[in-house]
Amino acid sequence: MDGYLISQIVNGLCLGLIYALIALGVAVIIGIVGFATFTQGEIVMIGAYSSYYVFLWSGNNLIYGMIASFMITWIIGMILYKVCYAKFFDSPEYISLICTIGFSMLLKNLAQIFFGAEKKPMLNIIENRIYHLGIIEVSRVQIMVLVTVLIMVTILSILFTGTSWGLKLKAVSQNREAAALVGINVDKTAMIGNCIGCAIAGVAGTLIGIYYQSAYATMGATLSMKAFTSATLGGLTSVPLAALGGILIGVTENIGIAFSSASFRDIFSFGFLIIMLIFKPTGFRRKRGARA
Amino acid sequence: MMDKMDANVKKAIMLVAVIIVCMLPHILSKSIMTIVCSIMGYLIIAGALNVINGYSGQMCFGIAGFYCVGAYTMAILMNTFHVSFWIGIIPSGLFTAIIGALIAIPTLKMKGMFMAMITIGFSEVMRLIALNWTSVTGGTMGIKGLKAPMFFGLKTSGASRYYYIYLAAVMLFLLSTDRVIHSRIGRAWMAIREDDMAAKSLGISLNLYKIINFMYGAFWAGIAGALLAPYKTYIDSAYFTLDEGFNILSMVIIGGQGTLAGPFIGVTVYQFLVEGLRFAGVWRYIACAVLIIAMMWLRPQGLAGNSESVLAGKKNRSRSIIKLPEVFSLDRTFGTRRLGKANIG
Amino acid sequence: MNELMLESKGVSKIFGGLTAVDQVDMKVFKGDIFGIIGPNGAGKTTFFNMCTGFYTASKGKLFFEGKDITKMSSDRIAQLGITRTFQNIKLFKYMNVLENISVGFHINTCSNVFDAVFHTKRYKKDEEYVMQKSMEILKKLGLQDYAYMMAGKLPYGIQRKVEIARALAVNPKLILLDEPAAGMNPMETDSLMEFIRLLNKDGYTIILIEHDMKFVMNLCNNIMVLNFGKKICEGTAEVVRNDQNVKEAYFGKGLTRGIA
Amino acid sequence: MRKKIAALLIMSLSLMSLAGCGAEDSAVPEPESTAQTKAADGSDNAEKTIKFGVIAPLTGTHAEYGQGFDAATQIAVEDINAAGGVNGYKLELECQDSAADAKTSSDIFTRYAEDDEIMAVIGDFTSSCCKANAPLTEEYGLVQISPTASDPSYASMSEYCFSVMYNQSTAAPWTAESVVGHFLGKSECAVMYLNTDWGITTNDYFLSGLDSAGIKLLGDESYTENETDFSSVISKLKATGADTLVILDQGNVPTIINQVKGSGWDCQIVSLGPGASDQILDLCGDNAEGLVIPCPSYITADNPDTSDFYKKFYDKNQCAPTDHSLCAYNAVQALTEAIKSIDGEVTRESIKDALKDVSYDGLAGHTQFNDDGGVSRDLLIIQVENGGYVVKEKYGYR
Repeated sequence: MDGYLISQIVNGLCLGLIYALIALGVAVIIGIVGFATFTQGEIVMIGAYSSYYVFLWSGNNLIYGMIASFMITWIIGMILYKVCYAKFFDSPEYISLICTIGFSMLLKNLAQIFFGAEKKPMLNIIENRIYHLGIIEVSRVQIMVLVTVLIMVTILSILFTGTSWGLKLKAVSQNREAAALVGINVDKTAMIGNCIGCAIAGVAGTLIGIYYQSAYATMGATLSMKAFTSATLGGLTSVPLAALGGILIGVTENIGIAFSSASFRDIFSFGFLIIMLIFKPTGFRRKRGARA
Repeated sequence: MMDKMDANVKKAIMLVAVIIVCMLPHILSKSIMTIVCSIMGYLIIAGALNVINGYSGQMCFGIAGFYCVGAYTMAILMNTFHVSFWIGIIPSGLFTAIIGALIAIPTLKMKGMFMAMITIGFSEVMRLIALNWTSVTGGTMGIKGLKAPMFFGLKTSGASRYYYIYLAAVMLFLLSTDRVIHSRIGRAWMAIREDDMAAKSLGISLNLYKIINFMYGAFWAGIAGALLAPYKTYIDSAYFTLDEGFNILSMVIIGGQGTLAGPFIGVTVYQFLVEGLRFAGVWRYIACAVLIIAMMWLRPQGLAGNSESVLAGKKNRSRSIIKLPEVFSLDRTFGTRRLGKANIG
Repeated sequence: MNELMLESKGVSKIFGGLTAVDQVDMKVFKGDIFGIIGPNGAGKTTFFNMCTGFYTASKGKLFFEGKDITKMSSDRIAQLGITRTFQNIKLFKYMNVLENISVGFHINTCSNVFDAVFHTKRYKKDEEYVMQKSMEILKKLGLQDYAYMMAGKLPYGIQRKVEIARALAVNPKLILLDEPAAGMNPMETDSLMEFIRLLNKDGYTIILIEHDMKFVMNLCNNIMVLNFGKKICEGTAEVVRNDQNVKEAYFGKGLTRGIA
Repeated sequence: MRKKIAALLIMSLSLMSLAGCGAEDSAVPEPESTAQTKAADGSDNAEKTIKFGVIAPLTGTHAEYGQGFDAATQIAVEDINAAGGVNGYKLELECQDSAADAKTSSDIFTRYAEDDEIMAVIGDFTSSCCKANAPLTEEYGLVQISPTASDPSYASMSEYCFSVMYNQSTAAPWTAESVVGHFLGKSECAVMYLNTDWGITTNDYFLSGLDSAGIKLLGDESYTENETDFSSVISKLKATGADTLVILDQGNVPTIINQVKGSGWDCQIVSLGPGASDQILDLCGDNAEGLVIPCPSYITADNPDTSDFYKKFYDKNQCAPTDHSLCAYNAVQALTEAIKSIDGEVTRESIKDALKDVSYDGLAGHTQFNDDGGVSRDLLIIQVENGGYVVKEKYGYR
């Protein structure tokens, strides 16, 4: 294997990590709330914008930016839950899906009105340094994204499997009635689950803003579709598998591009999805998700 | 006697409606006719989606892909092979139906979001093929110079003339779909939507009927695309984005899935709202978004939808294998009545 | 006895590590009312699901009138002439009773999309047939009054009947009834029993799962008892009633010993 | 009950949107109110107006440029009306949102065409929208003058189609020969271009220019419009060993520059298409250093030619204008010049005929339409030095 292909695979990994970052939130939301969301891209955008304004105010303080985007997207998550999910647990799933499409339209257009349609620069938030590992070159932001994904996957996995609170979340995701019967506040738990998913997307937004050095209202649109693809590959509800799906899609895309053209990017990712789903109709997961 | 009167009144109303519909281009200004024509176009495609999502309860999110295939087939037939519009329209639909069958096959075992995702993927792949296969589809240059057909020497170009072609197509669509859903096929689709296990136990082949359903929907989606191409005289892959697919889906759901009138009402309301709110500038999409959410809150079954439908609410839970004892929920629903009324034989 | 209808040979179903049905042999003859009983979780419904193609047997073979149906899908099996009802009534809740029954005629009609679009002769013949036969069935079951009512809104007992009516529309040779009397009061159960006898007289072979011992004992001419997936007894009501294994399965060892 | 609630909600919704619109109406079009006050002052010709229709993507992915169009055309009309109008006419604008959707765009065009008051249409932003409208221009005999559609096949589609953006059929080969060859003195380069009609034709012209200048092409790569991650394309081109990268794109240029620099590829970047606007400097910061942009004019706060426009635009839109807005301004100027030269009655037809003979120096450079309806322009060579634009070579450089 020559250096070129390796560098393309590294590119794919980095892009895949970005997809994974968003896909994590998608998987958490589908896993706990049980509904799919098409708003994730816009949440990412809100996260990026909120940290952009905090960076302006705080002079590029990364921690403040992260906290701000975390909190703001948490609040958006609460609103999202009330608007798109709370009422529709007894309805077919496409109803809440359409609601999230409406909500994403709302957020996108509101952002365009209030933040302006132009791109906002997010330059020099962290020093751009490039590390050389053999023939591989990685930038500092890429390492940050990698570390964030790893930390998130670990924390979420521990949260869902190791803590009693995670058990609650799991119970709610599997059977709301039964969870309610054993005294879990289903509504609140599901809302917190949704908020976690959204807040992850918010933090992802900050990182993506730094990674691509800009924030704009339509930044989430294509990314979120890819993130959704990744989560689907991972079986929709599994956090680590969603991350794996994201990375695989990123690598597939970039290897494909290495041998053809970047114009075919989406053909590779969606083609990969279609082929994978033909062989594994429920993604990488063995069992079907609660509502999938 | 009364019934006869009613029937006569109904006939009169129908007659007036028919006359109005036929005279529409002479009543309305041309600029409103462009909206009417786009409504007609959306009506067929939304109806086609409704056949797939509404009648057999599948989750197809990639209707724009079929739209794309139909439009490009027509455009290529007209442009490269110089086939007349009238001859080309059915093959365009049929070709799209074949593509529909191809995409239906891998989705047979899928449900819910997986199916939604695979159709979304398919839709994007179709668009990207149109965008990148330059030698056939013209790539980013699109296909231009398409001519609206002549109808026995009458020009049909322009909204107020092309309207009649759309009108005929919509009428044919409604007639044929009405007939199909009131036949054995339509009943099988609805049975699959309501309860696929029960449908299977009655000998309905899910695979076959899902494929037929997809093909039927794709056929009309293809026809809608084929009609669009000569109307716009120029087509481009940018017409068939995912957002377009979501718009069509929203129209169907706002109108009410699983009813013939639903897409009609949904499309009309949505289009007039988008156009009518034009004065609101950038705020109009916000109004649209609020409308979509409000619709889901107030009438999840859609404006024309039946509130007593599997599509309305109270999700059909019997599909999951693990479940609460049915007795409980049935007790809740029928408890009081059961004691009073039940007597067998 | 006359000809063999449904036969299972060493049928097993294994879910992961759990053997839900273990080596069950069964023979159902034409004209039988065959009962399957057993405690909760004995694998009765799983066995039913295999007979109707909803599950595929892990081991063993199933034959219907000599044809191997082990690997067939449920719709193919239905086309051969086996149909069923479900433990938790699976009516098309938002269709009316008549529509429910017309769906049942699916395999007895043959018009396709083109027939429907162009209203061909075949379509008209089919529709006429469906209408006429549906009415016949409704009349037979005394459901005429409910014909245009939404199926999901009917009383429980009536829903059961509609489900059976729908199964009859398939014109099957063999009907599998999964707990038809569940959740019914004694009066309803009695009339259901009468009704099943009537069906049997009309020439339908019937297999049913039931918990209600009295119901099964009075109705069935042959009974199979399952426990933990295994067949522990088979025979007439008399045989089953006196079988030691059955008593143990239902009441536990200590209790039977005490009684004995 | 529910129906009532629904009805109420929909009513209140439309009311809300009405209110929203009312607020906007009072906020934005001040020119009309000033025009009206002038009319009250008693000037005779004040009632005579000429109305232009603007089609712009005010929402969606291209909203940034669409809103720029809206603001720039308004500024142009304000300026012209403040200077007393044209031939005694006041100008008026109507702006509609196409969301960069070709179907909507052509519907709006039809609406404008049906409206007898509209004398010419300015727009749309994307070439595909403009091309969708091209057959309609012929049908209705209404001029469509696009500020930005520089795809050469567009302007030639109909004699009613014009484009203010300079034609790439001359600009792209010139960039290859004069900028890459002479100015930078390179003998090899790599190209990345946008996979749209604009990008592909520009690339074709550019490659032919490279060919005739004897410059070696090391690789050319395309990508789709909604691309966000260019790392794979960059790696691909980087692997060719090129030290010069030519980017044929408009809106994505800042992102690409950032990613090129982020990947550690130290190369000379030439970008044809985006124009020299503050946006690139804002979005790229230090990464833009050394960037070469061939363009007909540049638009920053301290360029004396455009600073006035810059300021007005900034007041209106709270962001720096791009080249596209400048072109939109220029489109109004071109129409004005055309109307100036009309002796008799101003009709759609006479505007079309007059546009063919327009020749003037506008904000976006010298404007004279060729036979097709496109514009060929001399370009400046502008380079970024110390965070600002420096004009390296004047017009006419070979």
